Formats: sequence, C-alpha cells, structure tokens
Amino acid sequence: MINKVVATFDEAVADIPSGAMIHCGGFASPFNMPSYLIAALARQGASGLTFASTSAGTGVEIAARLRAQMAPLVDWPLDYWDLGLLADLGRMRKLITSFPAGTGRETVWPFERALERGEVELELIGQGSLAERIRAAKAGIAAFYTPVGPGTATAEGKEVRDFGGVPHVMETALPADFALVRAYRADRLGNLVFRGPRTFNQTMAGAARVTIAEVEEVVPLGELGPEAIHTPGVYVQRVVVRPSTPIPSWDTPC
Amino acid sequence: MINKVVATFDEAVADIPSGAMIHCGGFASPFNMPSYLIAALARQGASGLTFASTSAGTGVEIAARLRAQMAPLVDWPLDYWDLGLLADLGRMRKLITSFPAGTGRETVWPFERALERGEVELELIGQGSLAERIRAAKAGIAAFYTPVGPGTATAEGKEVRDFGGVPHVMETALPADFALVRAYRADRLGNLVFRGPRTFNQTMAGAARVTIAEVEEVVPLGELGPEAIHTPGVYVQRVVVRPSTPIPSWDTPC
Amino acid sequence: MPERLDLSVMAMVVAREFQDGAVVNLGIGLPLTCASYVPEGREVILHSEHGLLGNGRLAQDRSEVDPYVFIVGNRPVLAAPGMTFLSHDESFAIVRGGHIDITVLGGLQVDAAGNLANTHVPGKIAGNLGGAPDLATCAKRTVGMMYHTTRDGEPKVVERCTMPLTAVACVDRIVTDVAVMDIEAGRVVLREIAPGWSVEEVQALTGARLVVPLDLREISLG
Amino acid sequence: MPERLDLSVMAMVVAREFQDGAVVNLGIGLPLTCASYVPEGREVILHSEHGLLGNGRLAQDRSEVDPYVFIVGNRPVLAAPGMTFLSHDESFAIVRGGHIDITVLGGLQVDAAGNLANTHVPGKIAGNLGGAPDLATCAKRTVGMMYHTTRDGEPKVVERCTMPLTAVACVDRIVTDVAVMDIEAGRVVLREIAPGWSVEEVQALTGARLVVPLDLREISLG
Repeated sequence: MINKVVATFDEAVADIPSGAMIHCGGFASPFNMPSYLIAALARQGASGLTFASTSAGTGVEIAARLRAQMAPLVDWPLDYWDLGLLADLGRMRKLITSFPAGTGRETVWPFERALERGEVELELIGQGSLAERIRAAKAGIAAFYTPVGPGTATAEGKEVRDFGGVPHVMETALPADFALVRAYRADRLGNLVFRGPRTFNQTMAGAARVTIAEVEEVVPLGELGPEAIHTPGVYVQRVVVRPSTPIPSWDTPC
Repeated sequence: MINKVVATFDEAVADIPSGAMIHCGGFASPFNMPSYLIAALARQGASGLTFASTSAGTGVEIAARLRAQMAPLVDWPLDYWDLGLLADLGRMRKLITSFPAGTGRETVWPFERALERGEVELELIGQGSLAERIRAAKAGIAAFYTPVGPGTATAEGKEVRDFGGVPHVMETALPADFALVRAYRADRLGNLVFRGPRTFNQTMAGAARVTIAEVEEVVPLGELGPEAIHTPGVYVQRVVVRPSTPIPSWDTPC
Repeated sequence: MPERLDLSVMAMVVAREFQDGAVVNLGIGLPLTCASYVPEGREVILHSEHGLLGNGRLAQDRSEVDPYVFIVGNRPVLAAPGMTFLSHDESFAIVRGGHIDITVLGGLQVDAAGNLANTHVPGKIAGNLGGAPDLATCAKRTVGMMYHTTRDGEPKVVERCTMPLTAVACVDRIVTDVAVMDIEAGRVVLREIAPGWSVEEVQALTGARLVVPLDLREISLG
Repeated sequence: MPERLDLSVMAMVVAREFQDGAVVNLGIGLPLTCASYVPEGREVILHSEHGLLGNGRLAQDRSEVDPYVFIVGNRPVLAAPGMTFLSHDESFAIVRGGHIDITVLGGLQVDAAGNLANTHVPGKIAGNLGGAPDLATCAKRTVGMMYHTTRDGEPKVVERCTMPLTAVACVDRIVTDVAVMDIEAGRVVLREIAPGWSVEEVQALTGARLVVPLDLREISLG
C-alpha cells in the first residue's frame, strides 16, 4: 500500500545532504511558505546548499517587524520561517531567484548581508523564466526559447536566437534534488490541493527527485476528488502535516 | 461588463475563414468532443482548413457502428461529430495529429480516404510533442527541446541537439487562429471547469487567437470557485451552451 | 515650478485606458494604486504574478482578510466572483503568451528606445527583477508609471538608460506626475502635460529630447 | 511446436514486475490486459495519456459506467479513490519528465538495439503514433508485449527493424507468448522460456540472435 505520509519534519528532511540543490516554494504571503520544512532543514544542519526560490526571504528579524506592521489586518503566524533563516545561519552557497533584496534601503535581508560578505552566489533571473525553467525540469524539456531577456544581463552567456524576427533567449531546465512545497490538503498517495495562489509550490512539485509537501491535513483517500486535485501524487514523494498548535521556535524538533 | 457567452453555435464560428488554422480538442470518449462546434463549422462551409487534433476522427458512419458496439455499456450520443465529418466533406487541407487512422484494417476513417485521394496533407507527430507544441503557443515559448523523436521520422528536417549526452529534437510552438474545445461548465468571464480527463481541450484553450468553448451550462459568476477553475477566462474568448435536448443531425442550424 | 500631480491623479490617468474586459497587471509600488481608479462601469481582470486572477480591492480591516488571498507585497485583498488561483508557471504562461492587455510598471529609468530599468535599488548590493522582465516584454501594452524625477531631482526619462535593463524596447507610454509621454520609433513624444506646466519646464526635468506634437493636451480626467 | 502462452499468462508475466506504488502506463491492445493481473497486495497507479491517473478496472455493465471516465480506446473504467484528471500537456509532462515507472507497449517489431516499431499498420496509408514515442523514450522502463510472430509467422523480434521506428533504443524487456527477453548492450538476452519450448524452437521464430545465459529459466508465475 502506498503511503507517502512521513511522521515528522525532521524525518522528512533527514536525508538532504550538504551541497544539495533545493527548490523552495511560497511567495507574497506568510501562509504559503513551507516554514516547518525550512526550520527542519535548519535544525538538520546541511550546508553549502543551492536554492531556487522566488525570493531570498526576510529572515527572522524582519518577519517580526512585518508581524507588527500587519497586526491591524492579520495575525502574521509565529511559526513563519523562510530562506532568510538559512541565509542567516550560513547554510546557503547559491541562490537562484528573482527577488534577492528587501524593497527599500532600510530593509536589508539576511541574503543581502551574506552576499556582501561574499559568502553566497546570486543568479538573478525573472520570475517567468525561473518558473518555466522549473516547469521544464518537471516536464522533461531540456531547454526552451523565451522572448524575455535579450539585451539584458539575464541573457549574458546564453544563446540568443531569432524566431519570427524576435530575439529569444535559450533557457535550460532547472531540476533539483529536493523540492520543499506547501499545500493545503493531501492524501496518502501524495495528491495535493492548494488554497490561494499556488505560487512556486505547485510549479516545483515534481521538478525535483524528491518532492516534500508540508500540508495542513491529510484526508482519507478519495476525499479530494478527481477534478479538485491540483498536483497529482506521482509528483510527490513525501507528505508531512503541520502541527495543529504553532511551534514558535525554529529549533524545536518536530 | 464582460460577457463571453454567444447565443448560437452558428454565431460562435461565423468568422472562421477558409484556410484557417484550428485546434480541435477531445479524445478517447464521445463525451469530450466539441461536436456542436464541429457541426456548426461544417454548416458554415469554410474550407482549406488546417487542424491540429489528437485524432483524425471516426466520421459519421463509423460513429454509428461504435454506437451499436457500445450500446450494452453506454448510450453513445446521437449528437456526436468529430473531425471525420469535415474530412468527409472535403474541408480539410492538412491535419497535424498522432492518430490519423482507424485501428485495424477494416476500420477506415474518412481522413484515410481523403489522404489516399491526395486531398489532404498529414503531419504525423506523437501526442506528447503535439501537446507541448500547443502548450508552448499558449505560454509564449517559441521552441523547445524534447528527448522524444531522435532517430525517427518525426525528427526529419528538425534540429537535433545534445543535452547531457542525450539527443533532443527542437520542436516549435504550434499556435492557431481558432481553438474549438469542450468543457463542462463556464461562467460569463469564460472561466472553465472540465469533467473527466481534460485531453487537448484544456491544453488548447488559450493557444489560439480565439478560443471557443462548448459547454453543458453557464453558471452564475462565483459559482465555479477560485480553486476549482481549471482554465481561467483570460484564455477563452467565446462560450456557447450545448442544447439540452440532443439535435441528432449536424446540418440543423443551432 | 507648478504643482505636480497627486498619485491618485496619476493613477486615474493610467487607469483611463483600462478598457472593459482588459486583463491588467499592476506592479508593486505606484502602479498598485491604479486598481482603485478603474473607470466606472468597466470590468477589469487583475493579474498577480504569484497565481491570482480577478481579485477584488485591498482588504481594509481584519474582518475582510482571508489569509489565503494576498497579492504581491503581502497585501491581503478581497475575493471576487470569478477569481482564479494559479501556479507560478501558469501565471507566467499567461504573461509570456500575450494574454495580458496592459501592464503598469514602476520605473527607475525609461529611455527613448522604450528600454526599462527598474531593477537596481541604489545603495543595494542586488536588485530585484520580479516578474517585470516578462510583463514588460510580453504584455500587449506596457505603461511606465513613475515620478518624473528622482528624490535628488535627476531625470528618470532619459535618452539612454544607464542602469541595468529589465527589458528592452518594451515601454509604450510613460505616465509621471508631470506628463504623459509615448515612446514612438525611438523618440519620446509628449502627449499630455500637467495643468500649469510649460513644455520647457517639463523638458528641463527630462533627460531625453521631447517631441512636441501639435495636438499636445493638458492632462484632464474629464 | 509446443503450446504458446495465453494472453492472460503473458499479462501475468508482465505484471509480475509492477512494484507496489508503481506508476504504470499500458498501451492499447495486448498491454491493457495487464491491468487485471496486478499482483495481490500491490497498489499500482495507472496512467492514461488523455489525462487520467489512478482509475480502477474496466466497467462491466451499464450500472458501472460514468460517461466521463474513459480510457483510451473508448473504454469506460471505474473511478477509484485518489484518481486525478489532467490535461494532455500535463499528462505528457508526467511522461516526458520521467514520472512513469513502467510502460507496456505493443510492438510490430523490436530489434536488438531496443528500437521499437509499433506505428505502421500493414495495408494502411498512415500509421498511428499516439503517445508511444514519449512513453517508450521517457518511461523509466519500457516493456514490449507482443506475440512472438506475425499472423503470417514472420518474426517480430529482429536484428534490425525494417518498419518505421516509434522510438530508438528504448525497449528494456520483451514479453511474448513464447519467451521473456531483455535488451542488453545491443543484444537480445533470452531470460525465460515458455514451458515445453526449447531454445532452438524459440530461436527459429526469432529474427535476432538470442544470447542464452546460464540462468535461463522456464516461465513460471510462482
């Protein structure tokens, strides 16, 4: 019997080695970030990691500031962690992203500081090409031509070719060893349903050798329904359920 | 106010000119074919058409035979028409497909006869590359490299290039002027929900300049739900509702 | 100098051209304001890069917030009937595939060739691209919305961008707090001018030579 | 000649290697039969090209038919818990992306290089590719399932295919009504042989030279 549900976050990320290439989903909301997987990876200690992610992440301090700012509207979760945590801990070797920096001069993200210290490498790429490169990895496409990028730094070192009189950049697939994604519900086959904008969470699920999904709950098989499933279980290797009561510190085993 | 719902099938296809390039969805079931759109196009009279479709279609006679064969299990709809009808009527100039022929020597489809008479051109391509070429058109990708095809007739005249020691064929986007697709439900924005395997119906919606969706019903805005919508309305230009009582002849205006 | 336009007026000037049924993407910063000024009686589909189509206005208080419905910039918005959620790849299939009618983007520099630079934050080690390269390149129409000059008074409309480019030859129109300009055949054409401003005053704040057509008009929202 | 294996036995021989949790695509024709012979206690996810994952068995009568749940070949099947519907492009993203563990495909010819020809129907002006090129090329494992010879007695396992190729160097194993053969380094290795058959008798029906290893076994389902 297939059962992709793993008991703990620590178990789910236990075999991620130092030097791994990792996709990390989530964007634009604290409620779609695979925070517990990120925290577990921080506890686990792997280093020299390369990440692909929309954004470099705010880190713990700035998240606390955002929590205060957002308080009139929404309770920013106490169990929110993003890649900023791993940048702060010095676990990143390289980041492939579209948003490496906080907006505004006064908001300096942990990744920016690591970049200034020369500890990490940045590969800057627009969100569309990043998304398509990851989708290409999932879909077995080695490379593709996009009209986005010619004449900009993104095209440097890449083939540029005309199609219909329009220059296109050749971008290559960006696979990963592991993908950390967050969904709403799952079943034991690894079928996923998302809530809200699906961001890179849906894009990355299936683009890595091992996709690990952090979910609110696992429901009995059949409950999600064939029309409602957003990501089929064939793309997902492990599922792990978020604690029902938030654990507010990233270094607490769970 | 946006309202993409068109009153009749005849109106929905009225502006398709002779010589147009058309995507036509549906496959493997009589219940997912955009039959009324095909019938309306047959009535409208446009000729010299190029189609991209999974299959060349059985045509009216063989559909009647299938109806008899399937009778113990399912009532094959009396209002089923596929591209075989247009091949029979001599409206096709070219077909880009993975299934040009009936299986078995005794099942000869209208397209096969048209091909024997030298009236039509065939571009044979596997379903995966056909689907990806159409998705590329929808997604603004000019061309892509797939590992499928090298060493076979599909690769003839196409660039073959190595990625990671594996030969890949460069396939180009396949856009269309019109796409004829079938869905289950729609709203006035053109948002679509499918029922059952979505075949090329979902793939083609958005890959043409004008996508026309044939649906069972149009529901009030908001009823489909943001998580349930399979194809967003930005991909769809026209929606037309199937008659509640089947019209069993293709040449009846509706 | 005469008075510059308010952000709300700038947003109205941009939003004037949102047709009924238009699919519109608004960048972070000034452009987001345009959502509140869609002309009466027109229905516009908003697109947000992370996988949201057709949302409603910004949430005003806690009672309106659904924690799952955010737009870029951590801003909760209202659900709207017909709204759709998407993946990032599908969201950019929509952008790259030419399904966005208008994108409004902030700019650090726009030049006479329609090149857009909006990546680099001065004083920062790295700039953000976000979804701007795809939006600017592939939307049917790209409007740059920005203040006419930097805080230090430097022109942002220039002959040739000096900052890293986001996308080339992509901007169709520039709306600032002083003027409306169209990029046409490698030239900056002054279309509309803020009330009280002279062509000379606008030119003095502009790094590119302005072409002044006979039908130059005063900005009006009537 | 000794008796050839039944289709059901062939299907059991193929299905033996479906591991628990395997994602399996079965081609039209003989391979579809394998769905009925998944070994007891193993859960297999069936994939069908037009956008279906995880369906149940074929419907037996009208009461079981849902007109929206068909597999390729117009055959209604039962829904199963966890089943998922997909688009054609997503369905082939799964195939091309290497997410299919085993595909079982019919063959007109398979050769010693593992090339597969299953397109051309003799006497027809055009052959069907279907999804076979993608499946044969990209599944982790490709099994050719076919009768050992044509109706006219011609060998289908050959040194070099003469018919149009569906995909090159893709077949890992061939299961026929006479033998189980593996393609290894450009050679056809005879792994198992039907009860009562001698190597010489199998070789006589085979167009490629068979390599006979020391551990050649009789086909057994135990």
